[in-house]
Amino acid sequence: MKKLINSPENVVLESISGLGAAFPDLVKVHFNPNYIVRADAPVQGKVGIVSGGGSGHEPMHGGFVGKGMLDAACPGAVFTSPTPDQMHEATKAVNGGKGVLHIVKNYTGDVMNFEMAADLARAEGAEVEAVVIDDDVAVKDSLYTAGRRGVGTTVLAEKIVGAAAEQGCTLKEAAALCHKVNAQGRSMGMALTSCVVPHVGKPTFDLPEDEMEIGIGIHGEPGRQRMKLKSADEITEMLLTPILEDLPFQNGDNVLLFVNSMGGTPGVELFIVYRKAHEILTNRGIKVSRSFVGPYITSLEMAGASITLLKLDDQLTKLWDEPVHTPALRWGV
Amino acid sequence: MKKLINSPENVVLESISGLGAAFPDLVKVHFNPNYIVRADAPVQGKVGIVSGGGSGHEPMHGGFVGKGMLDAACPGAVFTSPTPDQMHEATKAVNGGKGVLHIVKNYTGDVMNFEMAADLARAEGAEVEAVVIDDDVAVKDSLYTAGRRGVGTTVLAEKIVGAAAEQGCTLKEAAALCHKVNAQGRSMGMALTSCVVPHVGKPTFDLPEDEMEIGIGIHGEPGRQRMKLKSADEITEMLLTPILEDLPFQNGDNVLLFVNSMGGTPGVELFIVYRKAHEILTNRGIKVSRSFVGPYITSLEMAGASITLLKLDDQLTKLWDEPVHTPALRWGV
Amino acid sequence: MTTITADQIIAWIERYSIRIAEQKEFLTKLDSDIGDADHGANMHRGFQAVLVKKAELQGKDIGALLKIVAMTLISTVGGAAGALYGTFFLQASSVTTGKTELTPGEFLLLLEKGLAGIVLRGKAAIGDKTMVDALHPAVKACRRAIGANEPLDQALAQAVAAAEAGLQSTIPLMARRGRASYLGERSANHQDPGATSTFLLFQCAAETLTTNH
Amino acid sequence: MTTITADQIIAWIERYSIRIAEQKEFLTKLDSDIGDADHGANMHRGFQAVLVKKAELQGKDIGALLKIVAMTLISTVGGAAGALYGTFFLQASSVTTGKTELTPGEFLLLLEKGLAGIVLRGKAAIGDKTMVDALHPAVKACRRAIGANEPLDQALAQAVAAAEAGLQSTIPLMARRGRASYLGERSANHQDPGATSTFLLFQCAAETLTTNH
Ligand SMILES: Nc1ncnc2c1ncn2[C@@H]1O[C@H](COP(=O)(O)OP(=O)(O)O)[C@@H](O)[C@H]1O
Ligand SMILES: Nc1ncnc2c1ncn2[C@@H]1O[C@H](COP(=O)(O)OP(=O)(O)O)[C@@H](O)[C@H]1O
Ligand SMILES: [Mg+2]
Ligand SMILES: [Mg+2]
Ligand SMILES: [Mg+2]
Ligand SMILES: [Mg+2]
Repeated sequence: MKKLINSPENVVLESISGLGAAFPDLVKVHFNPNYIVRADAPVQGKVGIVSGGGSGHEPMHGGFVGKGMLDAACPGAVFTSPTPDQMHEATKAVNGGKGVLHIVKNYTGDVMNFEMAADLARAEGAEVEAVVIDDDVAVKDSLYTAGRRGVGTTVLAEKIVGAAAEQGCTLKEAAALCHKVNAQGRSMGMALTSCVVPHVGKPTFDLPEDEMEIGIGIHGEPGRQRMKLKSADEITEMLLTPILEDLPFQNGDNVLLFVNSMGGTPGVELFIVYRKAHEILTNRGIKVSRSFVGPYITSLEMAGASITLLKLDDQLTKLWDEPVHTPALRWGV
Repeated sequence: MKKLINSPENVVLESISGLGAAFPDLVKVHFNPNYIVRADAPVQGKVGIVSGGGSGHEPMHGGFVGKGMLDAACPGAVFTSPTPDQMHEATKAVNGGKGVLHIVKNYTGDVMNFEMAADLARAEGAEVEAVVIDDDVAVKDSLYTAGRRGVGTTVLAEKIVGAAAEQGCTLKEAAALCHKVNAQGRSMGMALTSCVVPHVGKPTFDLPEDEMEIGIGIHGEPGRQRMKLKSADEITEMLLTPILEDLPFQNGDNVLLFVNSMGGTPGVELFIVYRKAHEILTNRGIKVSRSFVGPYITSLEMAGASITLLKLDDQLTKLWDEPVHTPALRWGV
Repeated sequence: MTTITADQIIAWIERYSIRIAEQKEFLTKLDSDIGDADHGANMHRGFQAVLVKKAELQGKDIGALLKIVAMTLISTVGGAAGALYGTFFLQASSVTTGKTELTPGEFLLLLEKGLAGIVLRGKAAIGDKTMVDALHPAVKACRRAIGANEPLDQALAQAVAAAEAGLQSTIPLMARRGRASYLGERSANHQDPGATSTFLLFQCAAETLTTNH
Repeated sequence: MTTITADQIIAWIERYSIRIAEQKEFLTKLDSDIGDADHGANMHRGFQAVLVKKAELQGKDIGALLKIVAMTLISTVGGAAGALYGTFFLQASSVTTGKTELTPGEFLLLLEKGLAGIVLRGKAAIGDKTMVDALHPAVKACRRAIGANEPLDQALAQAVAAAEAGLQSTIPLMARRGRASYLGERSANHQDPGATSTFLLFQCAAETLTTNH
């Protein structure tokens, strides 16, 4: 295992310490239980937006705490959902009197722990809503399974709902908006390499030099299918086609195209994928009116990429463009 | 070789196409010769700022083209300096009547090709100045060598000089400011893994599981020294100590601390390095007044990190804070 | 009639903490194949935190000490296992409040409540390839044996056997709950990590609850 | 007295383009050890672009055709090699304008000018572990032989031998110019890639400039 770490046990603690030291004007890091809040939390009269999940997906979620996005993030151990006490404390810390929205990625652990946290907070009289993000078309949805995973759309939901909260929407409105973003967003990812979970010390799976995994999630798990390595254009097509069919996205739609690095894939390659995705969409009469390209929801150092497509309307577009000021995302301010 | 590419020959072309497609409001991509200019170039009455170098360092330089930073970037083949005709065309395209500054990283190829381009432009009557960035303390400087390499400080110089140009400074002032940033910036980097140059198809060097390279540049070249893998804290100290001694940075200084990923090192690790660097500086009475953390000057998918320290004064701090709107860097707008 | 003392419950928890430490790599290996390679680390983190609180457990009634175990797991494990094992022990604690020893029938109630909590929380049915596949048959074996007034050591021996059979039954299954379900058909031919840790829990129960320490 | 025709110059350039294609991997390997693994690709890209223009070269005087070679290299190679070989051919062109054939003395002048251009541009001295270590002795050998009125084929044979000796001499050296200089002591015990491509240039000259095609 080759990583810039001191010990597997301290990865999360030291990393969020670093985040806090780097951006003291934006975030405050609380330890034991661990959570990251806006430096000015709680913001009175504003709905609090809380997310969280296992670590290893940086900048998500800690890097998205700040004005116009999250009020708090709860980092779990690497790839392990955080615990209810973290979420509960974070919820209390950001409740400015208008209630708190939990944005939860659809993983059994995350969902159950957030449920327990919401129960704790409600027992103390707080108003809490939770919206589960499940946008990964690689996973077949069914009542009898855990359903789809929450992946790239989570980041877009955090930005858009964060903007609405900043503008003073109610908790109900925030939850409805988050459901809407989730309903209009679809994602799919692939891996060229496995990642190495620090406490494991070796790759989660072995992938031969000439093979790739298609339909992966963000936890280093194998994908739906392993196959021979293909060209960037073919891979882009394989990721985008199921996304396009699933909603479906149609001729005339406006979309936000989000091409994401799984961590180890550098910018030069991401833009090759972006180029092909843009071409496919344009050929179908779908207008890419917003673009988002970079490592925003990662799997440690995994090489690979995911594509997220969000159908935009005026409301979503305006909220996407609203100012945001977080360690990892900043514009308009 | 596992990369999201179509063919080694097309990497640069397709990647800059993607950049252009993603950010049509910010940049225009010109092919043959290849260069990327601000969508509104030339800006009349503004000094043009041009940089360039081999590709594979994304987002540098193409991702830094836009308001408040570069007017144009010239991407060479991967790790190969661009050619004088690219630079010459880019220079013409951004000359708004106040002359053009070339920001050149100190590599023999870059320096010679930019010299030839400046000769061509001057022969046509354009006012051109060039400033060479050479901030890498890993390389011993001497009159009888190629001197230090240009690394992380380049990005900071592009931001700061870009801001000054936006405010209407003269070419002479821009050049003087660029010299100042270069004089006050120092960097050092290390690698955990080699990168794979696309047309080579295999790692530039082999690095055993338990070893690392210290004092690397950004072209996949081996470093000054190979040694046993150490902890993140020890590595941070090894990078920062020669930087601190070189200028030297002193108790009471204000600095910008830039912790950079070489491409394959994810955010979670970068902040572990940041944390230790911040601690070392604080212990020495050096105040980190600005922070910059992420993959901004990379070596393809190389895992590793570099640290850049820039001594700040009011002028540099204000210019750093000025609005910038480029594909890879955006704030205040 | 044999009873189970609070000290035996502590011994059970302690033995299980050690067993988890021993089996950490194996559990993680199982979770690498069809999950995210953290089940061993998760369980180990939680039960090490429980071990640290051993002094606090001593002298408490069973409900109180199980509540400490539950809260410690809930606040240190995370993931599916944290919520599920935390719920198991929280429910187990709710029916043992104030008790310093348990009759076999009371111990059965503890298990029943724990199982019900896990099912309510995780909504898994038998055959979904989860810890329920080991837990449910183990509880059922206890229910039968204790209902038939068989001695506790025999009841627990049968529970261990049933848990092991349940664990084996997960191997061919395609997962329908939890992270392994994302793998679809690729989840088959792998043993479920959570069912494995549940089997170990019964194994440790059999080793500790029927002898005095 | 033998002269060198424009067609022979074209044959030289063409032969060299093929040689570079053959030696591409080797040049890149040398540049991996002490540079950035692109010298082979750089030279190949440039000379393939020259080959594409072969029809344009034909019928031109030597100065004009060398100028096309120079400009093509300058605009396609990049890196140190692009600037340096580009300068070499640009300078070579400047002293051959209008000429359709070259006497040995004129050919020597071409080399002298090319060398001077490279030294002016790159500021490397002998012993800095660059292409100059091959180029300088090769030009010197020509200077002596042609000055002594030895036949051109012998002059070129001696130039090749001198270039090869110069190339070998780079192996133990520590680089003081170019990218290899960043490696400090680690640059020793490696053959310089640029000196190698320069040696090949003379090798191809000897193969093409002394026979008629
Ligand atoms: N809905 C569920 N009901 C019961 N058990 C479940 C459920 N989901 C997952 N599990 C169990 O949890 C185990 C995984 O635990 P762990 O790896 O610690 O958590 P995570 O899946 O969050 O990484 C699985 O092997 C399975 O036995
Ligand atoms: N200043 C210099 N003068 C002469 N030759 C040089 C100089 N710098 C580099 N070279 C030559 O250029 C070669 C490297 O060329 P190449 O790899 O194509 O360019 P780059 O170093 O820009 O990647 C070196 O092997 C060396 O012979
Ligand atoms: Mg997990
Ligand atoms: Mg190069
Ligand atoms: Mg797991
Ligand atoms: Mg080179």
